[in-house]
Amino acid sequence: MRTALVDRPIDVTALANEVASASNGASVLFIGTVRNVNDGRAVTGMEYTAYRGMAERELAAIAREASEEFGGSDVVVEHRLGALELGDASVVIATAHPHRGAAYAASRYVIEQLKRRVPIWKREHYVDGTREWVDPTRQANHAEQAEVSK
Amino acid sequence: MRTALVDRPIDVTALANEVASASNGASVLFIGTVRNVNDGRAVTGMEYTAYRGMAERELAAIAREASEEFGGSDVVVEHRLGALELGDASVVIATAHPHRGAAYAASRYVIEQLKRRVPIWKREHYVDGTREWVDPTRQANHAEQAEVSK
Amino acid sequence: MQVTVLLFASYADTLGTSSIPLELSSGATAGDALDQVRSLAADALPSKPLLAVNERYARPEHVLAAGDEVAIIPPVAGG
Amino acid sequence: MQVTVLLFASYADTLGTSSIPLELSSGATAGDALDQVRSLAADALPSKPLLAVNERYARPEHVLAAGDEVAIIPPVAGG
Repeated sequence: MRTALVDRPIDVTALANEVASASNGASVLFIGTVRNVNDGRAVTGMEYTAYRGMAERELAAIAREASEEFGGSDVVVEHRLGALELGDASVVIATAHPHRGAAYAASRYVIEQLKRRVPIWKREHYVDGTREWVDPTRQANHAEQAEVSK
Repeated sequence: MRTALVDRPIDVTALANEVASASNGASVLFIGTVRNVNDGRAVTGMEYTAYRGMAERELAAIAREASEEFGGSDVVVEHRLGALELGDASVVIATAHPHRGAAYAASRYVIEQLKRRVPIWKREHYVDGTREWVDPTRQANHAEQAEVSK
Repeated sequence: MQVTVLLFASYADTLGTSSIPLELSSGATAGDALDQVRSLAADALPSKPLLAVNERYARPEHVLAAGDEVAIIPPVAGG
Repeated sequence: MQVTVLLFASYADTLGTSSIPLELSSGATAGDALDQVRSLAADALPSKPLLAVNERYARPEHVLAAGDEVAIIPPVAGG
């Protein structure tokens, strides 16, 4: 088990190898990347920042919980900080277990909890040159309003 | 979308790159590897064989179904045939979508259907030199009996 | 009419071959082809394995045509 | 007693700083620290943001000790 905030590109293959072992028949990798559209606006890049000490602590706690809850799954997570370009991986979660159900469940647990609890923020850069901090609670409202207005 | 049966090692990174795009914010990779223990017996290696034409057809159908059912997810699957060593990847499933829920669901759909429908067989090689075709229907019975005898 | 029956994995081991040409009367079904092959193997094959005709899963009642490829499918174990 | 309040992302932009030293009376809570910072920002911060004390999430009623690090946490957006 290992979790880290990193200031360089994430090496997906290295994380896959880190959880792979002859006793684990199933590995699941989740790769989150910077999208060119978010909440309907054209994005050109992204900036990630964190409350570093607390984010590291929360991330480690989440990985421990995932492993305990899902059969001792191996869990390795890296989240990138700093300036990212379109298509760059912002987070990679690697989980592995003898059986696939646990590997999938642990992976899903980590990303859902990470998005809920880990103090990381991102500022989107838009095509028109403006930049804005992403507020997922406000985006949810937008989405709901869009639903209602359909 | 692409599916293939291959007779060489699977390049996990290549598959990840194949589904990655600036519009897909989430990729999920499932990697199935040869385990050193199966059904309680120590395994030294594995041999995969297929009804090749039909397996290719079923695998392609499954990828299409996954994409249709889960929001047009990108799906790429490679399944390896021939002699594999411990830790070798026998199957890699790469899925991607703007949102993670669809990418996870498509991944899970492909592996469950693959294990149910695609005519591929494997022969395990054991530490004692014997070899045996794996019969998942019989393994389920073993597991049940083991449960009952506890 | 002639059809070809394909065998795989443990079933091929049991029969000692992966392909058997069969002569069947017109109107014969995939199940009829299976029965003939089972009789060759002293019923060592299960009575209701999965069957495929021309690379698609098929029921035993599926009526065969000359040249069809009938596959007797052992429990699959991919992944 | 003195504590340090940390601000991040949009909240740091609003206050124009990422760290504010505060002088609080003994027995003051995380909520009291928040109120003081909100008054500095003409209430531009929300009234019930997430709070953390010494890198752990904490309720507004959490009683502070000298030297504590209080963080006002904007909606998180990792992943």
